Amino acid sequence: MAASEAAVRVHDVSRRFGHRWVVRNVSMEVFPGEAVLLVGGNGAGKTTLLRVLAGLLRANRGTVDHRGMVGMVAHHTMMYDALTARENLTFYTRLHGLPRDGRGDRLIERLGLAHAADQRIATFSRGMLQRLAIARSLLHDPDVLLFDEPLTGLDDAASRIVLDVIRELKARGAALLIATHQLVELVGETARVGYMVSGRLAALEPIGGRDAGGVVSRYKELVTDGR
Amino acid sequence: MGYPENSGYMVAAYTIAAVVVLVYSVTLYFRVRRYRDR
Amino acid sequence: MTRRERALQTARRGGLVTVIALVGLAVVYVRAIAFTPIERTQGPAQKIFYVHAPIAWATMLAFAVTGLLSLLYLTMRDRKFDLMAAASAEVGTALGIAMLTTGPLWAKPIWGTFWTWDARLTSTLFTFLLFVGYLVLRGALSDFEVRARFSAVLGVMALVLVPFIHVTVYWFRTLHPDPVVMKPEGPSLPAVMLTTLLTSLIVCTVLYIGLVMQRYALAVLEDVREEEEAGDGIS
Amino acid sequence: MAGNLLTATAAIARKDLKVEWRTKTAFMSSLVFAVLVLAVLYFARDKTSVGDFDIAPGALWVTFTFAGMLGLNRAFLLERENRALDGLRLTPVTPTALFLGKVIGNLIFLGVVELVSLPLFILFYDVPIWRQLPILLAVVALATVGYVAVGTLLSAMVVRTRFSEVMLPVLLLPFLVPPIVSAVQLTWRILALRPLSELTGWLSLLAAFDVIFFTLSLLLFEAILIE
Repeated sequence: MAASEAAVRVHDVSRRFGHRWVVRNVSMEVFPGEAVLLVGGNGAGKTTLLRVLAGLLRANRGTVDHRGMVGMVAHHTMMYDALTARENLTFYTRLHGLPRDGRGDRLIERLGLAHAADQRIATFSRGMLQRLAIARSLLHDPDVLLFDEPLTGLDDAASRIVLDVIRELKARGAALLIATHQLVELVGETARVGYMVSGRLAALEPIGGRDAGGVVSRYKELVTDGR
Repeated sequence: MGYPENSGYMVAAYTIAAVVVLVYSVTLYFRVRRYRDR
Repeated sequence: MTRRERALQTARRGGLVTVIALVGLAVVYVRAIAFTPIERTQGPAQKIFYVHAPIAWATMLAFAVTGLLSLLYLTMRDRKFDLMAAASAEVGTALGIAMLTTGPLWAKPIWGTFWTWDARLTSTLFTFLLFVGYLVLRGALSDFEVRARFSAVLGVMALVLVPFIHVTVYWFRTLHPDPVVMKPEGPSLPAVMLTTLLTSLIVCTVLYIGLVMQRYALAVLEDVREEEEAGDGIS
Repeated sequence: MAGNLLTATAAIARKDLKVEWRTKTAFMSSLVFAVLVLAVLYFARDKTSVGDFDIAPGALWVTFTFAGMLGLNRAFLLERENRALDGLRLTPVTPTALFLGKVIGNLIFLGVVELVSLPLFILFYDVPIWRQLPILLAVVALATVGYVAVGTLLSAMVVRTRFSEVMLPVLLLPFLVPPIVSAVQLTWRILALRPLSELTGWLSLLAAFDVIFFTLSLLLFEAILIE
């Protein structure tokens, strides 16, 4: 792991909506080939922090800089129901200014969606949409990947495919930041865990061999310290 | 006198203008006062 | 001095300016009614001009200020300009109501119909509706940053539109033969009438300034309360 | 860079039209609206006192304006579905390309609605149109460009409020005065076979409005996208 060269560096970032500070003074780094879990209750600021990192939201204070391209998989698919899976990916390929070298089709294949490539995504299940969203986020070979609840609403088969992709991305040296409640499946893939408590990064530390239960109890500890 | 007898319009216009201006000024004053007591 | 105290001070000063303007308005009323001669051909209704024209001027001034402040906000991103722009828009709309009521009351006796599509009356009506839209847009946006940016965009667009509306309405108007005999301005005003008009213009401008100071102060006070209710900030 | 702008603009316009072609909801509602307005205006008058000639220009432009307004919101409602706008903002697509893509999409959409309702207009109001068709189409194009540019900018804002359907007309109508009044004046003179010299005044106003407000809307569009 190239210790010095972080893929994404966040320095003292804060963000507010109206007068309410939703993310407060967060500083962190994610290194290439590493997966960092971001855990925290609803409203702890996980999604907002991810959107600031993705560049969708401006940081009101502090700075975000990332080396290379960013890809994001969020709760919403960011695609068009009336278009087919292939058409959606072709559209994004064009927007990225990428050559139409069949990368979309390869990703559709890789994520097990070949059978539905030419169906409108309005007909897709939650799991299929999630996998297509991952395909969309990988079109431009990003160095940094942000996942917001990637496994929610997925059946076992779909979860396995997504986990395979996460493993593959790590192996290829991408930096992954995953906000999730599904600890059991993802803990095995994680190097470090970030604990978000009411907008602050209470702790960012190596997982230290903890299992899902261990992470949850650590989180509870931090919440009680915080109060 | 020779000029048309239409002072009624003048009275109406002057009163309406005064009412609008006064009503707005007074409501504005009370809207601000609500923040003064604390 | 906290933001709240400064706002309360502005409000007090604005209140004083408003009172001075209201006294001035009373003076104008007395002067116009009792000490300005009745125009021979148009009768007493002509005196509505001393109130309608200055209020129309103040209304348009208010909207122009909103447009300029919107431009300033977009370039400087300072919330002060946004709150001032909103204050000026509301004052302009309030004065606009007086403008749009006294206008037809003046048009009826002088031109024969409550509403003639005279270029000035029509363009002031559309400008008024434009800024009612501005206030409606502000009302529909809860996040104050989005509200500031969107209303600034609309403010700038409105500023550029007003001259277009005036030209359009003016060309539209003069192409149709004017059905009414008398032109509103009539002969150039004799001195005594002119001074009444000028004093009224000054009074209405001062009134606008007093009202906008108070409304701006109110906007700041509301913002401060909203901030307090939102809880703790950042370290 | 310019290449990317063109491909992105084209991709966005194509996608808008493809989605619209698939769903046709906005298109059909605009078209039905146009037919209704034309019919109502035609029958809602005493033929003896109000000749075809006097009402035709007004009827044509009321139809185009309101049918157009129905279609304008759909462009950005499309991006709100599944938060597709986030997806666009994650790509290197600039606000300019997004604005131009949306404007072109809207222009083509409205152009088709106008072209389909024009024969109906001719059917209802037997006005001598054939010889003057080129100049009339030019005026239609000029006026439509004007209000579509402003309408696209305003609808980008309005779709983020709670009641966008009502809000757009409220904000847009004052902006319609210059282009639509000019268009009606020009249409009236064209149908009356008046010499070109009588058209130049209104044509210059219409052209000035288009240039100024197209540029202004383009420049201000970015301020709307920032989150």
